[in-house]
Amino acid sequence: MTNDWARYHCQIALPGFGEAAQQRLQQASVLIVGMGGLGCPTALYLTSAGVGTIGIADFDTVSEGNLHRQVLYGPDDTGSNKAAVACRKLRQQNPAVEFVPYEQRLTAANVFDIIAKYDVVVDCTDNFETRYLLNDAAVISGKPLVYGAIYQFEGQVALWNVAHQSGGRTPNYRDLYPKVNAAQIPNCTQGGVIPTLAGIIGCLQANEVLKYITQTGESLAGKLLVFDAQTLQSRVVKIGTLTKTNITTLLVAAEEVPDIDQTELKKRIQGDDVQLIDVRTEEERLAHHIGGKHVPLSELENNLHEVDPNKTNVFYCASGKRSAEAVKIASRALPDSKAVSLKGGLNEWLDENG
Amino acid sequence: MTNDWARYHCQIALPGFGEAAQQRLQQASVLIVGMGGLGCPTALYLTSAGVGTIGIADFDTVSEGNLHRQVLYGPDDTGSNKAAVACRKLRQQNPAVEFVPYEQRLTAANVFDIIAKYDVVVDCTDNFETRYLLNDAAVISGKPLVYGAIYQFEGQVALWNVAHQSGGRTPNYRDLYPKVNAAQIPNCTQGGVIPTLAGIIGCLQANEVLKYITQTGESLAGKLLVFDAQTLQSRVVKIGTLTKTNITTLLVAAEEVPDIDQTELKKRIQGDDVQLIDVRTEEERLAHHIGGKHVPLSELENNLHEVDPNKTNVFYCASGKRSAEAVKIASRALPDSKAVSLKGGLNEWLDENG
Amino acid sequence: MFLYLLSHYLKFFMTITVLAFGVAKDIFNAPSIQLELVNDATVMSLKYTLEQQYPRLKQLSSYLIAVNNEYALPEDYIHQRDEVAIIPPVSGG
Amino acid sequence: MFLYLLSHYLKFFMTITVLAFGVAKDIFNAPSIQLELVNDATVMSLKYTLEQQYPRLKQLSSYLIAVNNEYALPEDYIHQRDEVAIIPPVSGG
Repeated sequence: MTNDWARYHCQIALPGFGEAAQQRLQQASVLIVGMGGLGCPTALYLTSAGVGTIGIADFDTVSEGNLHRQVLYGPDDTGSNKAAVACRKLRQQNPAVEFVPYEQRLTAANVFDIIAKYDVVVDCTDNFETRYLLNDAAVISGKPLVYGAIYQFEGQVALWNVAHQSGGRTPNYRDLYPKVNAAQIPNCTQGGVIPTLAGIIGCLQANEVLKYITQTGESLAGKLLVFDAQTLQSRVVKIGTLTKTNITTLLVAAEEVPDIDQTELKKRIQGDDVQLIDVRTEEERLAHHIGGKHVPLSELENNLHEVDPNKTNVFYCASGKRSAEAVKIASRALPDSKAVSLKGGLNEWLDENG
Repeated sequence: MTNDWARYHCQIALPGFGEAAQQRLQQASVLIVGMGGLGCPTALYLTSAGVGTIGIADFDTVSEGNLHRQVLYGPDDTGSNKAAVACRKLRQQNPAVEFVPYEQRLTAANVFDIIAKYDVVVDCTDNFETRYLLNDAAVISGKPLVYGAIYQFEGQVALWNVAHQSGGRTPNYRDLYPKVNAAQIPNCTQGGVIPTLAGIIGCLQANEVLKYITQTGESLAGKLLVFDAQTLQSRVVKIGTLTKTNITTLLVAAEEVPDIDQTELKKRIQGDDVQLIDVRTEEERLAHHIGGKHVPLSELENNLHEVDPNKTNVFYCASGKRSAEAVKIASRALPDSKAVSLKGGLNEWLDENG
Repeated sequence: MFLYLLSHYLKFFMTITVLAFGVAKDIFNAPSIQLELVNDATVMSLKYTLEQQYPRLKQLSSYLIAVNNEYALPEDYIHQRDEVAIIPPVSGG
Repeated sequence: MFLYLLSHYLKFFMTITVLAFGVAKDIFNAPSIQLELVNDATVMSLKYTLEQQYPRLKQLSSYLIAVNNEYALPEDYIHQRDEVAIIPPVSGG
């Protein structure tokens, strides 16, 4: 303990903390999902405070547009996987912490296996799809989840799904927002975000993790903190003591994807502002197509230069499913490009014209 | 601007921000005094947001006990000057920013020259002596000063000394606390501090800098924000619109130093729990001494191993002035050691016994 | 007659300030709006009135209504001087 | 007689809650204390009463007294239901 004492004595000295709390931190494991604007400060402070094991999940790579608020990265890191870069840098900050990078996307197929290894999960994601997936998986797995979200100058923080000693659990994200129409809520790329807000909300998330693990202070269980970095007003809204939801299976909210129906496409295709991109396989393409470029869905992420920044890119496939995925990929990577999915796909196209 | 747009478009997109605000940031210069728990997050976010020139002043070296809250450093950095390490790391984060390290201690002799070069000064110091020095120098120089301070779970933030268009300036630190008895206020080493609080308050300081430079949002001029990381309660106290102080010269508050008078020393010197350390020059020592070790004041910082952690170290000099300085140096570097100054020094000792 | 109407009005209607957060600021085009409601209106009727005036609110699917910093249920009553806040979901990270 | 004294008491004294920040928490040994003051006491008399009960407070040299989240001057009056906060200086960084 002597070595640890040298590093941590300024927090061990805190009233209600002590060596016992420090040991709880060292024995704890925390998973941070999303290593962006919120994940960076959360990870920096959980690392410095000496959490034993920190898992870091992010499939995305560092891009230049992230650097204004994602303080763990520099221009040299662009193109590298965020989880990998973060783990490498954080290890230098505190080599006593065990870091576990997860470079894959969190999906319904892997989420339970990944979160099973951790005591606490932190939601630092940047989209509703992963938020709901993580919330529902945490509730089903009985894991406390520290939630954070930001937009422009405003942020939210909460601690979801904490077990009461008397049984039952505190509210979760679906108590607050049972479902959401993602198309109506602008994200940070559209509306912007002030970098310091990401820092404040991320630090508040790390703060909730420390309080939860060390059992000090008043947690945000059953409450939602709303903070405005422009006016510096903050309020804590009471949600309740028990969840009213009953989540038993993953009910992933479908992300709404902008699409175009064939009637409109046929009108617009006359002009030169539309580019078609077929995302089906080689075999399907050979059998039949309606023109444009061909980039199979599996190869889209490596061929994003095919997306024309000056045109409306209409992705198409057989049913509209893969093309919707393609729109998500293109919009995330190239938020300023226009990408839409052909509604119903070639199946419907053929029905009408065949 | 195309290159800059790629990095900063997520903040340029903010309502009330735009390219004009980004240009103001790039043309601005900010001096951060103190690169500890508050300085690290402040610097990280001002760097990521693209402030043109960032000066970083800290004479101190990284120590292991800092690492739990000073997230820019790792064990490899211990012993190195904080300003130098911080500038090196921040340059990697944003090479477009110009960093200027100041590795010397801020004193009445150099403070005006240093702050003259900057548009905004940030007080991230950890002691009252430098806080008052910086406050008074900023007021005399007409510079806005972003103040932050932390202790245990509580922090304070304010923006001092902003010029009104109609003339006059907003309140400063001496409006709040005209003077302070430092001996009565425990510091972070004694009472501890939670690392996430340092992050939150530091980010709030960077946030005030961004708002001031870009002229967006409501600033903390004339107000004091008090935040509690344990209860998450925050309040903004209105101080007033105009300062009531009239600071025209540096009036550095003397730091109170624990001392011992010769009567008590003579009693205690019988036991073996006292160690005498003479901090005078070689010449003075040769002329006369009252025993103990000899470490000239100028060499104390490099000979701190002479301070016995298990005894009360009584520093002495001729008048009590240099020994008081010695106590400050020993207490800062070895906060757990006991160091006191011989009141009145050898001058008085001789008077009585000579 | 005028006094009668005035007293009638004062008795049956109240003006409530509704604070907007997140995208609700864009929808209201203001950080807060004034809303006239019958005395002791429920949260449900507040919601109905709001969505009539601001149809985009309905398209959000769900948003939190807090009355005096507490999660409000549709059947809860709203009283004069209550502070109502509309807090829509936020996605960024 | 009892009622007379009670009404007398209610008329002339008020109980004020004083919130403590920073080292004032240690000095009070509590996050807040109750203080009995004469009606419409000034901030100066509050300060005097506090420093009589907690002499360490005086040794701080200066501390901020905020009434209803505003900096209070020595001559300001304190009323029943006012929120008084004692905010001493903080040095850490």
